[in-house]
Amino acid sequence: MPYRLHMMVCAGTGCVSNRSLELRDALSAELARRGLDKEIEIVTTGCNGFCGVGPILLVQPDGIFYQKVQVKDVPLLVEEHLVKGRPVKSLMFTPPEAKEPVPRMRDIPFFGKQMLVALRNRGMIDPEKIEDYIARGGYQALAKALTTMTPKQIIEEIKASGLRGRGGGGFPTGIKWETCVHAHSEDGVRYLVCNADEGDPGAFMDRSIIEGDPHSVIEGMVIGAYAIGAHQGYIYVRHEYPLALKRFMIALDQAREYGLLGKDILGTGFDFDIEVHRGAGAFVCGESTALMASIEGRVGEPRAKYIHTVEVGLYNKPTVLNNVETFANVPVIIERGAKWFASIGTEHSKGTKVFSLAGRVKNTGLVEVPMGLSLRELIFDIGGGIADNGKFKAVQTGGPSGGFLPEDLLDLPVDYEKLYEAGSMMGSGGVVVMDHTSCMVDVARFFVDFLQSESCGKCTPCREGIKAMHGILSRICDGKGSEADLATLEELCSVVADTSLCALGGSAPNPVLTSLRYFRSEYEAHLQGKCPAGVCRALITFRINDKCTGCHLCFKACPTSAVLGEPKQMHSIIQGKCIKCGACYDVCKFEAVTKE
Amino acid sequence: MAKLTISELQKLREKLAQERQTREGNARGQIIIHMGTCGIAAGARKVLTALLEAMDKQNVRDVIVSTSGCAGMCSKEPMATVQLPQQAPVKYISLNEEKIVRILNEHLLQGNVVKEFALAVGSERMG
Amino acid sequence: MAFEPKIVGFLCNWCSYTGADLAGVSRIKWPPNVRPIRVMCSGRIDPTFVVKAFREGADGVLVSGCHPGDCHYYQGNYKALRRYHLLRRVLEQFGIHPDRLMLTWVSAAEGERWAKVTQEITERVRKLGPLHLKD
Amino acid sequence: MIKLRIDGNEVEVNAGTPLLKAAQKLNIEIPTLCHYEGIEPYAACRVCTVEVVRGRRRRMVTACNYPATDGIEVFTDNERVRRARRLNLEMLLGRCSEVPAIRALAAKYGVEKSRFGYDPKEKCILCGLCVRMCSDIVKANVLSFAYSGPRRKVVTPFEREMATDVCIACGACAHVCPTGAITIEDLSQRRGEVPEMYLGPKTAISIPFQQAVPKVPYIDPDACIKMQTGGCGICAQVCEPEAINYKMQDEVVELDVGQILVATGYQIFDASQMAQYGYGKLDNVLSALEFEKMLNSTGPTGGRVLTKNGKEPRAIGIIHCIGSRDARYHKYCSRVCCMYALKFAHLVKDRTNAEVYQFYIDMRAFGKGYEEFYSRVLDEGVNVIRGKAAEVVEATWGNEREGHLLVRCEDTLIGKFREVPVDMVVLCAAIEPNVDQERVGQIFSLSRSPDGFFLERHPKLDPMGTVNDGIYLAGCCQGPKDIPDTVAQAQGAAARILAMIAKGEVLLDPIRASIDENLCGGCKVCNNLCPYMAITFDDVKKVSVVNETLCKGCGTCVAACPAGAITGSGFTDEQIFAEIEGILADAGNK
Amino acid sequence: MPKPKVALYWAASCGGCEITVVDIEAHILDVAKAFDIVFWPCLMDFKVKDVEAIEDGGIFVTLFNGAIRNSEQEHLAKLLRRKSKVLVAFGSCAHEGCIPGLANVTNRDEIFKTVYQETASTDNPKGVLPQTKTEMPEGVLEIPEFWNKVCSLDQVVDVDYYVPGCPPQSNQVWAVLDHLIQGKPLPPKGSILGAGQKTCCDECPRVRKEKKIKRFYRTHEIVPNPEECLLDQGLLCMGPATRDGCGAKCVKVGVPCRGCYGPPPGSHDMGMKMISALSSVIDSEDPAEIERIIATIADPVGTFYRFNLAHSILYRVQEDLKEKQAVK
Repeated sequence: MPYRLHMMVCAGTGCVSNRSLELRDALSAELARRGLDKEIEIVTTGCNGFCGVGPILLVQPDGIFYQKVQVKDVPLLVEEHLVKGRPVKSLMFTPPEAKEPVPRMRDIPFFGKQMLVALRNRGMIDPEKIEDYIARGGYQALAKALTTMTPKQIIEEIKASGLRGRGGGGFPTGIKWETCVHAHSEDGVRYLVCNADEGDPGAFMDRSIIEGDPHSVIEGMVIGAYAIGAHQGYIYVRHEYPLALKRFMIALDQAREYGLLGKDILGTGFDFDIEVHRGAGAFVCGESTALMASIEGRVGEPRAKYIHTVEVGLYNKPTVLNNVETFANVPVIIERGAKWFASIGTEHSKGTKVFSLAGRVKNTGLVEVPMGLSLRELIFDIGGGIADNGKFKAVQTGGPSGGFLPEDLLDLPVDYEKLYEAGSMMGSGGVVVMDHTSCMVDVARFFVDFLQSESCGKCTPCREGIKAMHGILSRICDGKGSEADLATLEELCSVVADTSLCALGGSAPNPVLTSLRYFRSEYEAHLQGKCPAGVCRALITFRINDKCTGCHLCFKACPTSAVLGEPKQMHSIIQGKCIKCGACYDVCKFEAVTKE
Repeated sequence: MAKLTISELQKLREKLAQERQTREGNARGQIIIHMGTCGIAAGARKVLTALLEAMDKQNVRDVIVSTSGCAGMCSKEPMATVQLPQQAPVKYISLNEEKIVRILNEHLLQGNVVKEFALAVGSERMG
Repeated sequence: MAFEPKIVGFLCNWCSYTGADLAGVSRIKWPPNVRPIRVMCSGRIDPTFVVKAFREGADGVLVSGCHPGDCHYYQGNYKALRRYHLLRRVLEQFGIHPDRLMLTWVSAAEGERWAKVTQEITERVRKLGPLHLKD
Repeated sequence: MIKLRIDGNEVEVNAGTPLLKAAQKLNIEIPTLCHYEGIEPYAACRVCTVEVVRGRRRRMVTACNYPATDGIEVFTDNERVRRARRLNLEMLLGRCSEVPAIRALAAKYGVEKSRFGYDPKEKCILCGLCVRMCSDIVKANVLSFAYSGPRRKVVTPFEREMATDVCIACGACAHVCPTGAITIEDLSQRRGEVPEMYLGPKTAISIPFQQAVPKVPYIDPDACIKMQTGGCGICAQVCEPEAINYKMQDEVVELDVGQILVATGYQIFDASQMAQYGYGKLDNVLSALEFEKMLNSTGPTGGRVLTKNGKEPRAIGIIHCIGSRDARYHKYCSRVCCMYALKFAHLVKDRTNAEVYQFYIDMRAFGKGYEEFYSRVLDEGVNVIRGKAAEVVEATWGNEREGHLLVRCEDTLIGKFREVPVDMVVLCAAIEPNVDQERVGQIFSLSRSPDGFFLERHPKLDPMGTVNDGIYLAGCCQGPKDIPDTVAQAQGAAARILAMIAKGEVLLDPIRASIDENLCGGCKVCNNLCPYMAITFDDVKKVSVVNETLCKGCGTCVAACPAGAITGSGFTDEQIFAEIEGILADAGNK
Repeated sequence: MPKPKVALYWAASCGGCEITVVDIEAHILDVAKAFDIVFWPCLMDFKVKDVEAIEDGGIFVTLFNGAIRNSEQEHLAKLLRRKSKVLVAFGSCAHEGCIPGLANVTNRDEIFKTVYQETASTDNPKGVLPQTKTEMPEGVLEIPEFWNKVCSLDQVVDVDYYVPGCPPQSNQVWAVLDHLIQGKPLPPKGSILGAGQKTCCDECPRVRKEKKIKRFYRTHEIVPNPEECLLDQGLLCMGPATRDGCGAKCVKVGVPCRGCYGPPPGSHDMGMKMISALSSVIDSEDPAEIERIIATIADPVGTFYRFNLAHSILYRVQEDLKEKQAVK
């Protein structure tokens, strides 16, 4: 008997940490109790991307989308929806500004505006079941590639599709593969490596793809291997991704069992296998040469890439390194054709891109949109606008070393060139939205701090230069900056970008440079001793005005007893004792505490 | 599991896809079996089982089967509502295992309302 | 007349026989009850010889070779050792007290030890009394 | 060969040549910090940054590792390059503010003071030369980087202060360090020591001792960097005749010989077993051999008698019979000690003003002229105390607190207990069989006497022969003896061997085993018994066969043959049966 | 010319040797044709007095099977010796005592005690033991006297030839008989007929390798590899110490040789030879381990001397069993 309903329980890391597995078990127990377990199947899926509202539960074929479902909701849900057929409104998602909850997933703007290519199986399959992947057309592209196409044709197809590296650099994938094929290898050995060392804070598209659809990566890798003639592949996964690692291992075993990996793939005589290498979590190991050094068992430090890794890479063999999302795109291109893929996106940036939407937006999560979508659409339509009805100030794209883009660039179409020209980058697809409560100098300092601690420290400009930038930014935040500091910063940025050994140092000045370029006024304000966003503690003062009712809350909240005043009387702050923690500001219900 | 060949992969895909078609949410129509206390007492569970078995036998994968509560006419249970896209829903009454199969075949699959079991066309307003 | 046991000693050429010789050269007294027969190696000593000796009227038999590891022929004394163990079991079944057979290691330098060993078996067999197997 | 332009000058180099090398060809100087000839470029300091123009593309690259390609134009000193270097040097100056090398280079680019900090203590610029030297060249892998970003630093394993167990103290890291951040401390206790007879440091390559034959240096594989880590190799570079061979291995040489003279010598009793004498614990308690080395004019002290602190001793005690004539260790007399002890006394008297005390049990001056020498030494004023020393302890001597010893003993001639203060004690340790004496004995089928030395065939009639024809003994492997005795015995043995060679043939005992192929059933019981592998199996006849030239006639197979198919000539069953019958002829009937 | 006379007698044995004579099948007719059978109590009712009536040396050949256990057997052995030109110890019992000979590990008193007094099924309240002479009203009844030990035939009378085996293989029997029928010259006295000069291994097809025995097995303890030497596998096979001629029948079917053909020509004492051989290939140099390995041999005397105890150098245990008890 077929199942009449499928309950798709999201088991991405976000939802799992919101206890979706407990929810699944409760559901399953409830179904069994009611004798519905033969009619209704529970499927654990990968990440749906809308991690902010997890745990997510999708009921198919009705298409009803439930959010924030708790174990205690299970009896009600089963009784109402599954038995009586009445979807439960209280568990549905209500978009911002909307009055009524939206029952169907496709009607929710967050999902509606997305175009799923790399994430095509998101939420629809159980990532631990290869059968689910095959059912949705998985490995068809591999079959097609292996039987009807020559390696050269595949490379031509990828070139024609305009697919570019999704890991940050945006190098055309087809050309990379072609270069590798032409590179000289004494014994003919070539390697294919998948970079799953996703280090950008807040970015988790690669993790999500591996967790939700590991076979799409495997399929892409096998096709790539066939194209370049590699027989051994590696995937470099961060050790901080245990779930991704587990699911990928399961997927590898299944693919080997089905003859889709290993010796004589699909009976075509082509051999290729993948070895999993666990990275220890260094940000710099996402850099290709550092990553390869790490796989080889050496210290994960970059080396100069004057001779590219495509020619002399892993174990000194020609090596293709692509990231997870790039590989996930490959089967679709092979299956649906380069033409179709190239029809999506802009002139030089084809296809879709997965972004992780974070920061001060209402809907945070993972979204896949066509290239060329404007930042505004991304932030306001999909992201639902600024959280807590704040005012947009800046958006940072491309991870910690991406630049900050101001409001007047919101209509910038998202593609590799446009972002670069604006002083930022596509990066791996992180999008961090900042509102009026963010101080751009402070934010720049924050990211520079991250980069200085993640620098491997090998070359002088990256190690000493970023540290110097951090020192100057800190000085400015502390209100001790001078006009000369800005010039020094600019000079530093330029030399660090010019002379750093690898892209980490090369792109590290971006946050500083763009904040100087678009938000110079904030720097100048700091030089005058003011932090417009009221963030930099050295530059703000908390005061209590006459709106104070003497409720005494701030008195209780102050950790240093800097608030003076008897209950029912007006309070005041002793500035000498105040550590500017903002506790009084947060607890005050009468807007009596001010920040300036 | 023996290793797959190309043709086996295709076959496997077709088989697996069919089994999971419901998940895709593309349906030619929906049938709701009313399963309130009264309905179940009158045999709605049997009717549902018969329907699902018939669908399985005939490999019907694109019909949404849902259940709902009491339709309010407890004396006419078991009842079912069939809804095809862009058409008014049709309510059937006093069903049994044979009748539901006919409804499946004639109404859901061929689009002809089985008039002799039908109560009425249309539905009370929701909300 | 007190019982004087007759004991046949099978001695390897390199250690025990030389040791016995040394005892003689060194003028160490050892009981004349032990009547040595020289073989090249204790590994040459066939259990048949032992039963033959008993059959011919010996009250005891002494087998003596080089110390383990010191065999002139590397391993011969280990063969003697194994034969000794199995032979004891068989003698017992035949009703011959296994202590009538003695295996010992005497090196070429151990004249004193040779004297000690011969005294020991002589006393031992004396206690056991005559065997009387001669037809 | 490709052409490129550097600062407007054309130069022709091999494709792939680093720009730094290409520039050197034009005598264009490019500053470097992390570069060192012979070590793989690292491109970490970025001081060698130059600008490369290739078509429309301009980029900043490091000259140390950027490979030259055809047609590129390189600028080593334009404004962009100067700015890059200036700033990088300023950063380094901020880190290592008082390192002269950095200060000088920075000054060249107009930087006197860094805007990015001031640290007068830090000396390391993290160029990684030491790390690369240690891992890539020396291959000791002691130094490595730890931590990332600004916290990066060069560390020893687990950041222990002294990596004494892995550091081979080669000093190469200090040599390459451009800033003097690494210094080598001379902790002499850590030098590689030869365990026996140390008396001073030794290098990895040396002539073992002055009288060595052949007198050539050898490499101590335990101390050689090349052999330990695969690195270094400097001696081979400097040796003009190319005589250094690291691959030389211990060789097993197989020789067919007819006769063997065993002269495997002895070892010295380990005096540290007798804790009461403090050997190995007290600084100035020496073994006789060590003292002998000290007395040698080519020895570590040039023949001067010195205590550990380099001073001449005021008194020396020589204790006889350490481990010999001692029921707990060796009962025998080691025979040579009395005389060399007297020689020591004589030499000490000759070279120093020290008092010498001999502690003896019996003075055994048995050789020709020995007793006369004893008298002469007595005349020289050497004190002899009859009585074995009981113990040696540390003691003060007047106001000096350390480094003095007290020998306690009973002087049996005067019947009194005595304590003799000395600065140095020499222990006359016993001569004892080598540790592997037993194993060597097994190889040659040699018997050993109760003292553990090899046993001669006859103490008077054949003191150099053994029970095995063709194997002879000489020297201390047979028992303690002095040099004249050893020479005499060895010459005797040599004469015996030569006599045999002259004769040209040997008579073998006719004791052999043979197999009657008419009786052999082919059970193969005998096949593995033969220690000489003289028995093989004839697969055609299905019988075992004895190779009579290999057979030594032990008779094991004869005894073991269950079919009685093997006969041992000279010792046949029948012969032995007859012996048994004969020997027991007097045995009474029951 | 009258046919040469032939006699067959069955002393202390199981009778298998008699059957093996019949096992020569049709050749028995040739025997009958060639000889005049004058004494074969197993088959026909001959009387001793008839044999006594034959002149000394009047019988051409006597095939005597069975050991000598009692006075009657000894008497007949002596009688037939006197009457026969050629006396053949036929079969293992006559040759070397065989299974009856194993009684030599004990003595008459012990045997009587067990058989007539101690076994569970014995009903002998007075403890009566067999007497050679019994006074009855009708006169004195006499039965043969039971000797204290079992002897092989040649330990009682002079024997011309031996045919070994328990029983002798029928083809070998026929070869011997045929030789006599053909009237070929007789081999030297004391020869062993109907057997080879080598050992059972010579006829054994099994593959022999290095012998290194870590423990011994009894036949029920392992299923031996059908291709390999049984002794190599730890089964105590007497083949190496046993004369060939049987065709290695037992070992071919996986049963270790028990030694019925007796020692080969070079062997003075079959059991001791086997002990010597076996202990040579025991794989240990440690006395305790050697003891452990040896302990896996069940009943060494019964194993090594199953067929020739009576004929071995020690041939029986100490008569008075004093030491045997002392040992225990």
